[in-house]
Amino acid sequence: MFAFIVSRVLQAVPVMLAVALISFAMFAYVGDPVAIMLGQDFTEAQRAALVSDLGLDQPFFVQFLRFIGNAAQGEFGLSYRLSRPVAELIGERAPATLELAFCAAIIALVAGVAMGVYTGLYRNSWLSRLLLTVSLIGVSLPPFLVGILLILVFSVWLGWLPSFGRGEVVQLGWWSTGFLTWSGIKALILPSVTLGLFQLTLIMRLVRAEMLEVLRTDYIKFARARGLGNRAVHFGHALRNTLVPVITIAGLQLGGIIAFAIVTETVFQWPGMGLLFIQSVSAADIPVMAAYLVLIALVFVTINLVVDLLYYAVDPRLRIGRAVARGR
Amino acid sequence: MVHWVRAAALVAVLGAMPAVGAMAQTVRWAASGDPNTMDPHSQNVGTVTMVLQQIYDPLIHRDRDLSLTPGLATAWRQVEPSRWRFTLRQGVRFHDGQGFGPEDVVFSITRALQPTSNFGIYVDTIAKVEAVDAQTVDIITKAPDPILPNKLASVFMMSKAWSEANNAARPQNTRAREEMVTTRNTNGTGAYRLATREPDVRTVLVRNPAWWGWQVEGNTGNVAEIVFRPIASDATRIAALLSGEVDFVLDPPLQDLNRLRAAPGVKVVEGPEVRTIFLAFDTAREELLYSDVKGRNPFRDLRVRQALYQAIDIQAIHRTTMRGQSVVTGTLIPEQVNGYAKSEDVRLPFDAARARALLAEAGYPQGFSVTLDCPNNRYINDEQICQNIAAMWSRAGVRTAVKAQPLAPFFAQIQRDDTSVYLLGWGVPTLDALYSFQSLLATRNGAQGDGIWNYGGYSNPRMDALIQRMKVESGEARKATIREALQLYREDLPHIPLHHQMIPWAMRSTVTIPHMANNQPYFRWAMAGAQ
Amino acid sequence: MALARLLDSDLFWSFRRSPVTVLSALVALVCVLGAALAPWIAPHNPFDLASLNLGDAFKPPAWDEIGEASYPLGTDDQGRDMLSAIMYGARISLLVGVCAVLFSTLLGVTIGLVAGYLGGSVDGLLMRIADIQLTFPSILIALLVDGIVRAALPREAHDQIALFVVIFAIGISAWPQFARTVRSSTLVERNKEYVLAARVIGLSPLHIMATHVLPNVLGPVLVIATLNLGNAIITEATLSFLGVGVPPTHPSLGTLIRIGNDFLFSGEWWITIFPGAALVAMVLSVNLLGDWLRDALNPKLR
Amino acid sequence: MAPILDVRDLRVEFPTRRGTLTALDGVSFAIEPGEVLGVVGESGAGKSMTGAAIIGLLEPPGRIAGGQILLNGRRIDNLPHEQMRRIRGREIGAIFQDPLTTLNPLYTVGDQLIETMQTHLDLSGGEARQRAIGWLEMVGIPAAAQRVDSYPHEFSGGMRQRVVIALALCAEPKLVVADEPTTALDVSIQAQIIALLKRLAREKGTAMMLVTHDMGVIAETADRVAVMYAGRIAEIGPVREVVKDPRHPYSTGLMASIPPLDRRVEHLAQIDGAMPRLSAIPPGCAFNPRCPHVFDRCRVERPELLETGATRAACWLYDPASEKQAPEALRHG
Repeated sequence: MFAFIVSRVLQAVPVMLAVALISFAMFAYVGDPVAIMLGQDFTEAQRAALVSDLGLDQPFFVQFLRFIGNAAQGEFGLSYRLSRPVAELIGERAPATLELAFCAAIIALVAGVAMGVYTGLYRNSWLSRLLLTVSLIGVSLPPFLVGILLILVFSVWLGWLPSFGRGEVVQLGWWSTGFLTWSGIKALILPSVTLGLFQLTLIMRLVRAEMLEVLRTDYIKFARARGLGNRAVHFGHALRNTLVPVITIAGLQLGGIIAFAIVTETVFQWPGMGLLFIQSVSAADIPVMAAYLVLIALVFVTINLVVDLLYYAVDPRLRIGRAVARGR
Repeated sequence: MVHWVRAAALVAVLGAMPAVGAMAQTVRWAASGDPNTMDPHSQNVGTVTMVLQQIYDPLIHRDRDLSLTPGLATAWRQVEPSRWRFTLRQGVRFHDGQGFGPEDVVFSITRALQPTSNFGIYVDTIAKVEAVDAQTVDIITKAPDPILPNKLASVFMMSKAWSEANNAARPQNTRAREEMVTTRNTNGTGAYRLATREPDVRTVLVRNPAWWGWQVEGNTGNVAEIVFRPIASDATRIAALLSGEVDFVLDPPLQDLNRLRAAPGVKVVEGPEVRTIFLAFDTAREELLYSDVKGRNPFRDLRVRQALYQAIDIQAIHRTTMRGQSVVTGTLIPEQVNGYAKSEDVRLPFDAARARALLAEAGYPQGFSVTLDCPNNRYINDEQICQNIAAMWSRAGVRTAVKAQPLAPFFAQIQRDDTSVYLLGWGVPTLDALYSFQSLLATRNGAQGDGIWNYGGYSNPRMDALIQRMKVESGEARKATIREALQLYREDLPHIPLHHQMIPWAMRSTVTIPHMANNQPYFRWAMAGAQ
Repeated sequence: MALARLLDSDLFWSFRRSPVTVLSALVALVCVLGAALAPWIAPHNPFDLASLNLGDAFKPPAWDEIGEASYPLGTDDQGRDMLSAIMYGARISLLVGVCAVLFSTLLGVTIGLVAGYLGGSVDGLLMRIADIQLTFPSILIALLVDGIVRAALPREAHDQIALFVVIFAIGISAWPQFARTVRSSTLVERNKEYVLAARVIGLSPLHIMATHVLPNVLGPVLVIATLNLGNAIITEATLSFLGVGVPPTHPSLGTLIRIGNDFLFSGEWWITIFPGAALVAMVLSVNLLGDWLRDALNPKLR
Repeated sequence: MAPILDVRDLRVEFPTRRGTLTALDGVSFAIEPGEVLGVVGESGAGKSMTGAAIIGLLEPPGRIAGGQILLNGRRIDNLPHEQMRRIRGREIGAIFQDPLTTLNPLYTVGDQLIETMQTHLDLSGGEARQRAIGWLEMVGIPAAAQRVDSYPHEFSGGMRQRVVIALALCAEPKLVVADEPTTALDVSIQAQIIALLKRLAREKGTAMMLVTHDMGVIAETADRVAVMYAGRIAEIGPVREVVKDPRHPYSTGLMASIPPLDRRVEHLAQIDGAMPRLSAIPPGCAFNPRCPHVFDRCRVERPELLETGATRAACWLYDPASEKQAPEALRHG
C-alpha cells in the first residue's frame, strides 16, 4: 500500500516539474515582465535595477529553481492587475470554484450513475431511449450555450434564479461559503447544472456502456445461474464491477469540471479561479496565470492519485503488484 | 423566440414589484470593469475613479454640468500668475474621524507628484505647495497655469496622518510587485465610505452621514448603500438588470438599448460623453509595419491619410453600429471642452471615388495592405467600428486586417509604438483642449505630459509651438491659439476623427442618477426607492 | 457489385431501419456539403471585406417582412450574410474538427501499435503518459498549447499558423483513447504465429502486424473517431467562444456564437440562434451517427 | 423412476431481420436422477443453447418457442422470472466453461459461496461460512480455511474451476448443467476436474448434463450421450453403444475423431463440408448434404429419433418404411 502510494507520488513529480517549467517560462519570458512593470517612462538604470531585482540576469536554471522554491511555498509574487499577492487572490477565489465544482460533480455523479445504471439495465424501455436521446443532445450542446439558455429561461424569462454571482456568502475563517444562505444556494443552481450537465451525460453514457459490458460477462451470467436475485446481480455484482472504470472516468470528469469551470464562471460571472484566470489572461497578468496553472496541475495530480487509491480499494486485483493493467 | 422576449418583459414587470425591487435605498450597480485598486493616485482610469469619487473629495468638485464648484476648497484665485491660493473648508473630517487641514493638501498633491503616481498630467505644472495658514494653501506652478483648477478637480485629498501611519506616503505602484494598504482600504472625506472590498466580486459603499456636503444645497441623494458588482459579460449584465438583480448599469451595450427602453420598470438615460474616438496613423516610420508596402510609409503622405478619411462612411457607422449613440465629429475635442470651435468641427465628406483617386495620385492605384490595431473592450463597440472601417478601406483598395485585443495587451502594444494605425478614444477630464493636444499631438520629447499618448509619432514644430502657448496663455489669446491648433489638426490629418461617444446609462425606474458627460455617476445626487 | 454488397450488408440494413440515423446522416451530409462547397455555393463571400456594406447590417431573415431574399438568414452587425457566414464558419469548424481527429487518430494508432508491440517499459511509459494525459481535460490542454504558442511566436507568425495550433491543441488531447484500443488489439496479435513467421523470413514484424491489426481495430477506431469529431468541434467552439481559438479573420461557428451572444437580448436573434443551431445540428448528427455506428459494429450490443 | 429432467420437443428461436432462426428444433431427452448425460457436437450444434434453455438463461432475443422442460415432473420453461430464479442454483446448478471469467473478481470466493447459500438455504452467516470452507475442502482446495478469504485472481485456473464447481453444488441441487467445464483448462488439469465432477456427482447423487465437444471426456464420464447436429439431436443412447457402435452417420464420423484427445472435434476430416448455418438448414435431414448415405427421402422429410436397438438415431436408414430406398451401404439394418 505504502509502496503503491510512493510510486504514484513519484510519478506525479515529473508532471508537476513539467507544468512548473511551462508556467515559469511564461512567467519569465512572456510579455516581457520588465516592460510591463516599468510602464512607459523609465531610464536604462531603472530597467537594469529591476532586471537584477527580479533576478532575470541569472542563469536559467537558477531562476527556475528559485521559481520552484517559491512556488512550493505558495509564493507567486503580486498580481500585475490587482497588486495583491497571487496566493491570497487564489485563496479567496478557490472556495467559489471548489463549491461550484463540488455541486456540479455531485449532480453529474449521482444523476449520471443512476441514469447510466437505469439505461444499462433496461436498455429497451422508452425512458431509456428518451434519456439516451436527451443525453446525446446534452453532449452536443457546448456548455457555454447551455449556460446562456439557462439564464434566458430561469433568470430572464421565469425570474426564479439569479443570473450571476454567488449570492450572499458566509465567511468561515478564510473559506467563504454559499451553502449557508438561501441566496447562495439559489445562485449555485444554474452554474452547477450548466457545469454538471455535460459531465452528467458523459458519465451516464459511460456507465451505461460499462454496465452493458459487465452484464454480458460470464460472472454475471454465473451469478444468475446461481439463482441470485436481480437486486444482488445488478447492484451487488454488476454495479460494483462497473464502478471500477467509472471511478477513473469520474476522476477525469472532475478534472474536466474544474477546467470547464473557466467557461461556466465566465458566463455566470462566478467569482472563482476560472474567472480570475480568464481576467488575468486578458490583462496579461502572468503571475496569476502561472500560479493557476501550477495549482490546476496539482489538483489534477491529486485527483489522479485519489483515483488510483480508490481503484486500489475497489479492485482487489491491484493489491498484488501491478500485474493487471488499469481499466480499459 | 418572440415568446421569451415577451416573457422577459413580463419578468421585468414582476421584478419591478416591491418584493424584488426596492430594498430600502440600496442601489445595486453593475458595470463591465472592476476598479483594480482603491489607491486614489495610482490609476487614472474611469473604472477606478467612478468608485473612488464617492469616497474621496477633491479640492474642487464638478457640478452636474461639469462646471467647477467648491469642494474641500471653498474659494480659489490666481494671486500671482504662477500662484494659486485655495481657501479650505473648515470642520471637514476624514472617515476615520481626523480633521482635514492644509497639511493634507500638501501631502496629497506631493503624493500625486510621485513617480509612481498615474496622475502626473494633473499636477505636472506644480512646483510647490505651501500651507499658508490653517485654512489657506498656496500652489506655485512652474509657469503660469490658467487651467490648474480644472486639473485639481481630478486630484483626491488623502489624510497625511493615516497614509503615513499605513506606510502609504507614495502611490501604490501597480506595475511593481507591491501591495499597499491603499490597494484595498480607503480613508476619504467623501459622501460614502468603503464597507467591503472584494476585487472582481463586490464593492460595498455606505453613506457617510457626517459628510460636509449633505449640508450643501443640491446634494439631495438618499442612497444609503451602494453595492457595486462587475459583470463583464454583456448578456449577463443585461439579464441581471432585466431580472431585477441590479438597479443600475453604467455601460449597457448599445444593441440592447431598444430592448431596455421597451422593458417596463427599466429606463435608459442618454447623453454625450466627453470622449472622442479617432484613428491615429504612424506618421514617423520610414517603412510601415505590417504592410505589403516596402521601403516607404504611405501614411506619411497627406493624400493617403485624406483618402482613408474620405473612404469612411461615418454616417453608416453612426446609424448602424452606434445605433445613433454617437456624435459624428471632424475635430479633436467635443463641445463641452474649453476651446471647442464649431467652425472647426467639419468633416471631410465621405467620397469613395475621391478616396480611390487620392490613393492613385499618391502612387497606390492598387492600394496596399495594413493592419488596424484595435481594443475590443475599451470603448463602445470598438472592435465593430474597426471592422466597419476595415470593410470601407478595403473597398477603397486598402486591404485592412483588424487586430482586436483586450485593452491590456492593446495598450502594451501601442505603447511600444508597435503599430501602423490604431483606434483610440480620448476623454478630457480637465475639460480643456490642452489636455488633448499635449497628450496626443505634442512631439514626444521626454518632458512630462508631452506626447505621452502620441504613438503615431506625429511631430509638427508648429503644433508644438501652439501647445507651448496654450500652456501659458489665457483669455482670448489662448482661445485663438487653440483654434489655430484645431485648424492645423484639420490640415495635417494626424488622426481621422470619428465621433464623440454617447453614453447611455440604464437603470430601474425606481432609481434616479443624473447622467454625467464624464461617465461618472455621482451618488450624492442619486435618488432611490421613488418611482 | 461493391455497392450491391454494401446495400445488402448488415450495416446498411441497421442504418435503414433507424429513421433517426438516416435523418442525422442527411443532416450531416448537408452540413458537410454546405461547408465543403461553401466557396462555390454560398450566396456571398463573408471574408471579402470589400463586398460588405454596412447599410445591409442587421437585416432579418428573408421570411421576415423587412427581410431580403438575397440574405436568406439575415445579416449580422457588419452586413455579412448569415447563411454564408455559417457555411464558411462550419467549414472552419469541420476542418479543425476533422484534422484534429485525424491527427489524434494517427498519433494514437501509432503509439498504440508501438506500445503493444514493444511492450515492457516502453509500453508502461506510454500508457502512463496516456493515463496522465487523460486526466487533463482537452479544453485545458488546448488553452495551454494555444497560450504557449501565442506567447512563443511573434504575432504575424501566429496568425498564419493559428489554425494549425488549434488543430494540434485539440488533437493532442484525444490520442490516448485510440492508443489504448490499438494497443490491446496489438497485444493479442503480437504472439500469433504469423508475426513470428514474419520475423523469421525477415519482414518487419511491425509492418506485418500493422497490416493485420489495423483491419481488426478499424471498427472501434472509426467509432472513437466519430464520437471525437463531435467533441473536437465543441472544443473548438468553446475556445473560440473564449476568444482564443481560430483567428477572427476566419470565424468558425464558435466565433459566430460569441459575436451573436452580444445580440441575445437585442431582438436581432438570428445572429445568435442560427450559428448555435447549426453547431448543435452538426454535432448532434455526428454524435448520432457515431452512436449508431458503435452499436452497429458491436453485434453483441444488438 | 421418474426422470429428474424431461425435455420434450424443445424449440428455441432467434428472431432476426432475415426471418426467424431456429436454433433448437424438436430436442427431446430425459435425465434420470444421478445420471450423467453427455451432450456432444460441433460448435454451434446447440449443446450450450440446450443448457441455457434448461437453466432459463437464454440470451435475448432467443426464446423458447415450443416444447416443454420438466424438472421433477414440474414444467419450468414457462415459469415467471422470480420462481425460475429460485430453481437456479437450488435445484439446477450450473458450471461454465472459463473459470477465469466465471467468478466475480471483486468478491472473495467465500463471499460468493456464502451469498449463494444464503440465497437458497436458511443459514446464518457463521454457518454459511463454515459450509463454504467445507465445500472448498470438498472440491480439493488446500488450506480452505485461509483460502476462503482469497479473491479469484489469487487462484490458478484449475483451482478456480474447483471453486466454480463448489459454487454450482453448494445449494445442493439435484441436477447440474456443466457447459464445457474443462475446455479452458490445461490438459493435465482436465482429468482432475472431470474426476472431481464424477466423484461429487456420485457422492451427492446429483444428475448432470455434461456439455462438451470432447468425446474423451464423455466416454470417461457419461452414462448416456446425446449427439447434436444443427440444433437437433442426431443420436442418443448409452455411452458405450454410441462410442463403440454409432448408428447415425454423423455420430460415426464424430467418433472417428476421438483418438487425438487434445484436438478439437471441429476438424472432422472424415466428413466433407461443414455444419450448415442456422439460417440455411436444408430441408429434410439437416445432415443430408454431408451424409455419405443420403437418399431422396433425407432431402425431403425430417427424420424422427428412431429406435435402433441400444440407441435412438434420427436417421431414415433405420425406418423400415424407407428400406427399399436405402442404399446397400446400410450396415446395421
